[in-house]
Amino acid sequence: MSLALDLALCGLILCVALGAVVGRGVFRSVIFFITYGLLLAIGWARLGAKDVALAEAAIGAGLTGVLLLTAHGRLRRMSVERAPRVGPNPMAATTGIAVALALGWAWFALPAPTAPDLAAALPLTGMGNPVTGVLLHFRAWDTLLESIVLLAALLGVWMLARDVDWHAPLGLRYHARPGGVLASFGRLLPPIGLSFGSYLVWAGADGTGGAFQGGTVLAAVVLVAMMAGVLPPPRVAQGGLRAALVVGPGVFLLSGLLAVALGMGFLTLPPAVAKPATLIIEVALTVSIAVTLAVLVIGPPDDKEPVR
Amino acid sequence: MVTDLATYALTGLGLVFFWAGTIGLIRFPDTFSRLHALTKADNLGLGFIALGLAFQADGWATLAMLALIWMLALLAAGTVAQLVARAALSPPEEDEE
Amino acid sequence: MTALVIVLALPLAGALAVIALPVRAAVPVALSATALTALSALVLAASVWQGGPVTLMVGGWQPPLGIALQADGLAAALIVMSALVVGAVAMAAWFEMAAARAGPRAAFGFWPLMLLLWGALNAVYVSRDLFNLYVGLELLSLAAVALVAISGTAQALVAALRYMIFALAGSLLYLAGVVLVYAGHGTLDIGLLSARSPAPGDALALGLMTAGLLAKTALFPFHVWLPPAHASAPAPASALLSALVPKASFLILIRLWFEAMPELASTAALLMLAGLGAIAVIWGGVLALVQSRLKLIVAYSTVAQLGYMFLVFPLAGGDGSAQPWAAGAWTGAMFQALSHGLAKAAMFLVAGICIAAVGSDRLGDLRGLARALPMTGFAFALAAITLMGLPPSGGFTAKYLLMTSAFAAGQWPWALVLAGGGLLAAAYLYRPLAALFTRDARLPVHPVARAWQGVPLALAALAVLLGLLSAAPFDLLQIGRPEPAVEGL
Amino acid sequence: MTLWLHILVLGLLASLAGALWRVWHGPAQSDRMMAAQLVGTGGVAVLSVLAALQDWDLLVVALALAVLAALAAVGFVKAQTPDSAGDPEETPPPTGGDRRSRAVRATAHGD
Amino acid sequence: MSLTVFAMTGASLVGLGIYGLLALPQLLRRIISFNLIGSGLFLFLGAAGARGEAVDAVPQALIITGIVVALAASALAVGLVVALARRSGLVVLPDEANPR
Repeated sequence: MSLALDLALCGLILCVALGAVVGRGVFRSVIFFITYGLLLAIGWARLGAKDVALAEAAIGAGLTGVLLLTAHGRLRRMSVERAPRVGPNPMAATTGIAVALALGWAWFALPAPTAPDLAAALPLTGMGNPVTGVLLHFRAWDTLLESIVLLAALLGVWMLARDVDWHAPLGLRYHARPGGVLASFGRLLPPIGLSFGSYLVWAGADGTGGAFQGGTVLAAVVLVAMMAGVLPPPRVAQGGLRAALVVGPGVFLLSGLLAVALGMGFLTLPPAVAKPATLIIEVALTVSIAVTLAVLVIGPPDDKEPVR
Repeated sequence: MVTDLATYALTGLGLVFFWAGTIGLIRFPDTFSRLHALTKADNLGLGFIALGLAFQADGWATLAMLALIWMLALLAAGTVAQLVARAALSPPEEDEE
Repeated sequence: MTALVIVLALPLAGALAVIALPVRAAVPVALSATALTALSALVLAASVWQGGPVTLMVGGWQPPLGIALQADGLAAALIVMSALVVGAVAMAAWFEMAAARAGPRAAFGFWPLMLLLWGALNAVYVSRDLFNLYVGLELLSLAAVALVAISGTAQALVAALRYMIFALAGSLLYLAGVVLVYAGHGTLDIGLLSARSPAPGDALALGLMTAGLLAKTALFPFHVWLPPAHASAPAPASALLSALVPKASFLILIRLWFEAMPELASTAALLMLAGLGAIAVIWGGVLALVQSRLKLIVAYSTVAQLGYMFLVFPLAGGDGSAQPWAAGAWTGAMFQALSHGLAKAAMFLVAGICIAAVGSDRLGDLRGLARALPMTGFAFALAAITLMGLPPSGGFTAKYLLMTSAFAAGQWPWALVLAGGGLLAAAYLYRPLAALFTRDARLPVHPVARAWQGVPLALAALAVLLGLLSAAPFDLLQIGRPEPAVEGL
Repeated sequence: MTLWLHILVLGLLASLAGALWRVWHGPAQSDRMMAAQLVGTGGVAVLSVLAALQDWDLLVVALALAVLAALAAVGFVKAQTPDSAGDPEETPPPTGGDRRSRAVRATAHGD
Repeated sequence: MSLTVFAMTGASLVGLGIYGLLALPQLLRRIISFNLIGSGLFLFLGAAGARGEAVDAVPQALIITGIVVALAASALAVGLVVALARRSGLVVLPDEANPR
């Protein structure tokens, strides 16, 4: 029975992926991609990977979806040229099938699983959730670089602004009918989302959640508030915005350097202070992730759409 | 067990509402009636399923979560239905390439 | 060890500081972070020179749980070369921005992107963990794409998008290999992998990772993105992109084929890699010959010069690794990476000076420029000597080592490639040289500060010096080499 | 109970498949968007049932989906407004905003 | 057995994504294809990590990192696409086969 469930779920996942690739029309493709993220989150839940399911739900179904939908709406208005209609492409199909078959073969050829033993080391980190332990302790260098990757992408997006718009607020000039449904929703959601996101960060030490999961939920809430015209988007020059962007990686990096100054290794958190220190780093990271992701999706400062 | 019976009945009812919504979504002839069918049905569906699952809950926290989930889904669905309906009214709806 | 931490952390910390602080603080913060990091790079190289490879277990966790970082001789040499190039680029960018009155956007973005790019490079040079390398490569690619797009022209956006597509495809292919490695062995550490028991998926994993890294290194036939991308960026950014960025993915290839999975290096695969390199040398040279803009000539020359490095695979990899000529070939390829980095950065900085002086980099507009700016002309000529492989430059040492190994190994076709590539380089560099040094000046020349002109000159001189003083870098490169051969030059 | 919950999930997935049929067929963009919205609500339901089946912790994931349920649709209605940044409620509905007038408009604009 | 189903799904998603990447010129659809490839790989890795008696937490952490990195890359790519369309009206890369 359980297998039937997984088969049905995977079948649906493949169907929506197929719809996203072969369906005619970009809009259809984007909508299929959003449902794909949703179904994939369910798939991760089936695999018992709760933290991944959270991240996929928030990012795959939420942020990437809104990013693509917004971009599609703007492209439709801006582009003079339409994408040429393409027929089936045998070359591409052969390549895709070959890679899929190779991966499938590799699965059956895989040797018995060998996983590093976390059980002995995890208590030293003070974390009950092994995923958080891996992210913030064992592979802290990855996580630090990852938070900086977000910043690099944001700088890249900002570099796409026009010079005349540089001092304008980020994103488009969002507005909504005062007292309308959209504005009310933008007022109602943030308190709930803020408490839920904070709960995820706090719970992440021992249960499901963590800085990235909480940060993405917060980012989505901030995004809704901005698009509903409730929260005015900041400007690039605003000190508060830029401080929020760097506080997470900054605190993380400085804690790593502090450990070096105290004669321990880079990014070492001694077991005695591991838990509180991790919490501080996580809170700072959450703030940065939430703000970075939200303004990343909002886009560069853009005073008005060009008329073509 | 009475609680199990309640779960069977309520979740079953929820499933029926989901199906009703889906059938409406497939069968109704135009955008607005489809929208109508959908929001009513799937929120009742989710409500009954959450209620049915509540009888299996392992504590107050779980109950609160289930209630919160349903309320949030209601809020989202109501907002979305209203906004999408208005969006479908005003601009030219071309189905692009 | 502290020097290693500073080399890794300071560029990133500098970038964060530049973003957080008011705009007027950007240049002083960026320049001081650059200077301090460059200093620690030298200290790190000195300690590797004296004490052998410097290893760091991040967070104190040993692999397979944690991530190991290690600066061996090769990593230290690349870190020092990058520090020199970034230092020069920072100076040149400072002059150029002051001269050109850059818009607020570029003035804000360039510094943190440069520092992030540098931090990513250093992270990739020393990382021993395949997934950490993936994250490092992504940081590198995103910063590089942003630098290409910074000028904002439609042409630059097209180039940046094409670059982005190749970089993302390369990342995903690499990631596919990493996934298979972890699924098969439960570890991502290069050291642990070299001692692994072989699994059936290993060859597939290595193939996927290699294909992805080739796309990122712009080896033929994946080179199409490189010339427009490198030519569209502002000159100092082009210098970073061309001199440094492809070296990171090349280094990972070396780590995979020589350290993690050397036993999988079949002769056919090695020959194919070198064959693609040989085609790149010739084809890149031919395309460079027909360009009419200085930056495009220099960019196509990068395609050709990167090709030389791939000759290392059949000469020093697989069965060849135990042969007496392996050390020479391996060191030759690394010398090529180092000297090309210095010379190519010098050339792009020269192109930046030319654009500042006459407002264009078309060869016709550059005629006679060396009379007005003799230092710049001289810098270009010195860098050209290295790229052509003429003695006594670093490029000569590199090609000499590769050529003697090719003869010793009996693989003489590579020697033909080396000779042909040198002739092509002479041909495609002759055109800009002739234009620069001709007598009749075409356009009025804006004055360019001598200090600015001195920057590429210093880099080009270093590229030549690398050949004159090749013994020290030769020894440094041997430190921590998987199979250090006793044979010297 | 376990068996019933499995069946319940399968039934919900079947209902989602129906919604996906509408995503494929459209025809209007709003149809596709609303069908995706149904997939979202159904996904919340599936995750809640899975939580009862496997691990109550999964309710956190369901809650996250519920919080973000409207995000995509808000992005969609924004993109539909003339400046990509407005609110469909700002413009008054076309006079006699009923289906027929809309149908006329749709034919006028062509496809 | 269920794990095999998920792994095969992951492999097929990678294949589908590669098809989309090679066959579809519209840039937003290429970005979607990239995301399909990435998530397919993650699904494969997640299934592989769940094979042992205890679920391995390391792949989960890697996947979360990977998802965030993929979002960052997608955001920059989408930004580039919008900027290009605004500047030149293009939604595909010009002169696919042979630039200049």
